[in-house]
Amino acid sequence: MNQKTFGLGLFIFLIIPPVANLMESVMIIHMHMQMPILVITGFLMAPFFQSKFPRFFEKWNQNGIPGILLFIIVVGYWMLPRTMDEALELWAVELFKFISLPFLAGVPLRDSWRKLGQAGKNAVIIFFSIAFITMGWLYINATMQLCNNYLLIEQITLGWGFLTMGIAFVIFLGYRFFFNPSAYE
Amino acid sequence: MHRSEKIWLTLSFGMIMVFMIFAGYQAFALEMGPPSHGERIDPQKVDQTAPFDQPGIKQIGENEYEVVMTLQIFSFTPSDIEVPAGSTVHFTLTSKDVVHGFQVAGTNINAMVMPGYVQKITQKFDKAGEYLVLCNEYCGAGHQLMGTTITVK
Amino acid sequence: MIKNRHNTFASILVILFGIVLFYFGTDGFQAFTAETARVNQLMDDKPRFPDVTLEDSNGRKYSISEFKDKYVFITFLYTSCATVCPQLEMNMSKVYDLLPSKYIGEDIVFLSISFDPKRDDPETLNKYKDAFNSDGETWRMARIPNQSELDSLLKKFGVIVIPDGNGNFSHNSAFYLVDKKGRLINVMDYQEIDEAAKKVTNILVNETEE
Amino acid sequence: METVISHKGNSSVLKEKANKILGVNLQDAKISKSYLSVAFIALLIGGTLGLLQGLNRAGLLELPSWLNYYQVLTAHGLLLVVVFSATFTIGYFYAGMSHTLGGLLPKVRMMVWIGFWLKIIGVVLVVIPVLMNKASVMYTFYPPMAADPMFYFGLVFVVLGVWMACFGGFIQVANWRKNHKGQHLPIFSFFATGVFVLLVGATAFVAVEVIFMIIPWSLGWVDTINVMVARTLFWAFGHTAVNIWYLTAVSAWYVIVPKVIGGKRWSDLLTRIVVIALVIMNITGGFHHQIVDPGISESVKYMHVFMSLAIGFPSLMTAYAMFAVFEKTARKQGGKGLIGWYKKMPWSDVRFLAPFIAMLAFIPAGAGGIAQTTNQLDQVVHNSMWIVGHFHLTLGMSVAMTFFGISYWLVPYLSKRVLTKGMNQFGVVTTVIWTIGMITMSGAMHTVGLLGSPRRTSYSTYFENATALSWDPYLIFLAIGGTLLMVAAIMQVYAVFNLMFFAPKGETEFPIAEVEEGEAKTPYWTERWGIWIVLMIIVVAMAYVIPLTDFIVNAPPGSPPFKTW
Repeated sequence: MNQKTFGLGLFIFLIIPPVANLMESVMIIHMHMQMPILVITGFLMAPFFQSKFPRFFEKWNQNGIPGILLFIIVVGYWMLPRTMDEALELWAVELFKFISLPFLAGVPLRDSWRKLGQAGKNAVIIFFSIAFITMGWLYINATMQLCNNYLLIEQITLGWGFLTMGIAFVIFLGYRFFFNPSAYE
Repeated sequence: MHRSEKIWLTLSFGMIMVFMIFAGYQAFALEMGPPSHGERIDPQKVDQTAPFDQPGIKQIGENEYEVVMTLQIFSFTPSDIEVPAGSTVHFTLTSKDVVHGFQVAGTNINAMVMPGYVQKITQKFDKAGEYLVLCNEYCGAGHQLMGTTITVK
Repeated sequence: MIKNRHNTFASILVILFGIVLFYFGTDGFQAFTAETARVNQLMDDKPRFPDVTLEDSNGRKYSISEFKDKYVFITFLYTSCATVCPQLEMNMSKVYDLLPSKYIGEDIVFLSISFDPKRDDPETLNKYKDAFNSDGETWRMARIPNQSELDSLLKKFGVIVIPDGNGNFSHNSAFYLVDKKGRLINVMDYQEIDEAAKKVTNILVNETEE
Repeated sequence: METVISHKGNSSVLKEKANKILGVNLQDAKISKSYLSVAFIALLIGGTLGLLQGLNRAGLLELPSWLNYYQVLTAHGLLLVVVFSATFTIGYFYAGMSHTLGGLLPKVRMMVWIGFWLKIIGVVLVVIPVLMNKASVMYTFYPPMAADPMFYFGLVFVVLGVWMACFGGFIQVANWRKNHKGQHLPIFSFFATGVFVLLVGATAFVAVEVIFMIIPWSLGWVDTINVMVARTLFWAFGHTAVNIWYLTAVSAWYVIVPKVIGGKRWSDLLTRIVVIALVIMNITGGFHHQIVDPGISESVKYMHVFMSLAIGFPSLMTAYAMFAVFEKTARKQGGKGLIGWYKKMPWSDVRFLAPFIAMLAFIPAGAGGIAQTTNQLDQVVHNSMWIVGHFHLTLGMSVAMTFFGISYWLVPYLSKRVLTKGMNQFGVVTTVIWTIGMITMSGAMHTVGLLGSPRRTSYSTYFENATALSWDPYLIFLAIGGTLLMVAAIMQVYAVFNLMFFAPKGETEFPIAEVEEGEAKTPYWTERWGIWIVLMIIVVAMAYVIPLTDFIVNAPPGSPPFKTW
């Protein structure tokens, strides 16, 4: 099984309504499992597009910056509390979620990641560490219910999820900082 | 990768997915999910908290009973329950001290009863007979004596 | 050089896309949560209070026309709630006290509506109202016994109530103001007591001066 | 600084040479021998206690009040699940690291010795209160049952000891990689790294539970404890621990067994992927022990069913790999057909026979495991004797028998002795007795569990209840199986110490299989442990943040300590 078909299979599996509904019924699973897996499906399907339209990626995403910007924007958009709610209520937003995360975030991420230098990669990880820790802090301390479709406790859970992910990123950055891979490779 | 290996991996993956689908279908469509009640209670004030201030069996409908039960070392309150055959029994359980288990041999009743949590489980008793109720989580020196019966007439 | 230009162009395009996306996604950088969007939407729509039967703490049954020619200041609650509802009602009583007393009962009526009709029977509501010094006349507490009627009201007013399975509900809270014609004209933050009182007073003053 | 490094470099070169000539570094061998000795002494004591239980459970023996069933059970569990497995694992992997990485660094040697003594102190501290009947809380020690604080301090020392060994391993591996830039870690040490990473990850949970929750509470500094948080933290550790012992056994299946049968290893890349997958996905599997717990929503439980079943995938891959290796090796030696390989296997060689039966046992054991992970099936067997049968099949067969098989070459290798024909014969007999004993006992346990007999309960007829009395015929087999196991355990321990001190002198090989010739080079990304560890943390965080936040934010009033025995 090659990764392109695997990505496509996973993508189809995720949009099956019972699967989608189950994953969306818990806030943290919606944001921290369904959405990242959607990005991963795009990531896996990317070689298909890269080989189909090599000129396009070469021309418009030569240094990787447009691609990574698109990734950040799309992922950032789905981190808004409102978009989560609307994905549940409006089918058009739900559809946009299933299209944008794999194809506008996953595909450009794969194309850009290799083109970015070490500094660029670190900058992206630092950006998401900060964003996740801030979001975590926000969700844990918000006494107001930010999403109408989820309980307050789920919001706090999501906050801790963000915080732990942010910490994992920081650990990774620390590992990169303290352990120079070139000493081993 | 060898072809036979691909087949094997696909089969393995398929088998796991079939398990997932069955488990999910049973849990969500047939509502056969495991006991997961979420209510909390002060474990030191069980006797003063409704409904556990009055443990016992109560008829709540035709062929439907509610059993409010506390578990403590090394007994069940109430014990020696009797219900007519064909009745559905809703158990509402909590522990007054350590962790206990609630199991009825020969049925699918099997639930952890934790201090601080109210556990609920429902079972329909079709066949007459004497069912053995026992604690299946080690709870102390008299754990092996923590048992009672449900008599279905 | 040319390739670089493509890159820059693509980056700008992507950023523009981002701006457009966020602009439409948040109603022009106004509403980052669905709750804000909902409130904005309600104030634009001004939905009418549907024709439902209320049953208050005295067991009286009536529809919204009971309050004809009066403003109605509404909150939604359930009495078994241990977290937000007591706070909400406490704040409501503060608004009640802050309004000039001459309007109370004449031009405006306070109404707390329970969305847990199974447990909140008139007797329970009667007990609950005493805790907030509600008199049962100018500030009434009522339930809507018919579930489908209740749902239609909640839907119209955008009140989202999710049962958590253990006898509690998760719900959004706000002050709602319905005008003399039974239309929702304002949704206010229930934590800003002074602001809400000022707003309501202004409306009442303008109305009576006309 | 410069001189120190060059000095080290020289000494390691010297050591490598010495290794080639002498076969084993004597100082390192002493470490492994000490660990293995402790492991097999624990097996002997733990096994004896197990026999006592089997006899009691069958209604044949009434235990005296000064050594009651629950005391015996607590000690049996701790000695076998924690002491035997952990010390064997560390001794085995340190022997292999010393062999494949060119001898241990002096610093590492010191760390692992400190770890050894910390562990011994810990075990003594744990055993004393158990013997005094002050800690009959089982190895799961669920609060609010509270043991004597000494018991918990002992556990802390055990964990510290394990950490010393793990970090020693990391230092050793990092040092090797610095001196061998761009090379892949030898596969044996790759397994060791995975096991040590998991050991640190798993024990971190139990350390938090014991240090921050239970000790302050058992000392009376705080009045109450959050029982569900403690329970959840325990299982994050408990289940991972048994999977670590399983991964240790798997390492022998992948690396050692092919060499013993005269074959080559399975694909290096896929082997490493199996290790990585098991490291990343393992800790989250522990949650299925809480399927019938209150306070956790059904959708969260369902998500965890998935996370637990996911571990089945690398295990199924392992099953394929093993039989592929057998078939390939046999074909080279002239075996024909899909199952013709069985004619070519060295059945009379205990170094093959024991791990092979262990692998076979893992087929029903793994299937049972998949069943128990699934919501509704678990509800049928949860906390019944079925579970005890299951982990005697996994730990008692798959893991323990692999360890036994290892001991027949590892112990002579370490003590510069040889495995004689007679001793090999003895080992085969031991293996057969152990197998029959385990099948008898575990089979009876599975059956009687399905009928409703609970685990962790001394002999009881529940006031002459007919259902309970109907279990008795099956429980007799516990006594029969237990007796056979006791015989095999005594034979096994005798074999280990005989090989360590009395067998004829000579050289024994450390059997590490080579990769297939012409196999594609393994890509370097398999060596990026930093990424795997971060992924592991993310997966663990994802899995545990939901229930833990709920248990803590919506916590009921806590429970005071109870002593109910």
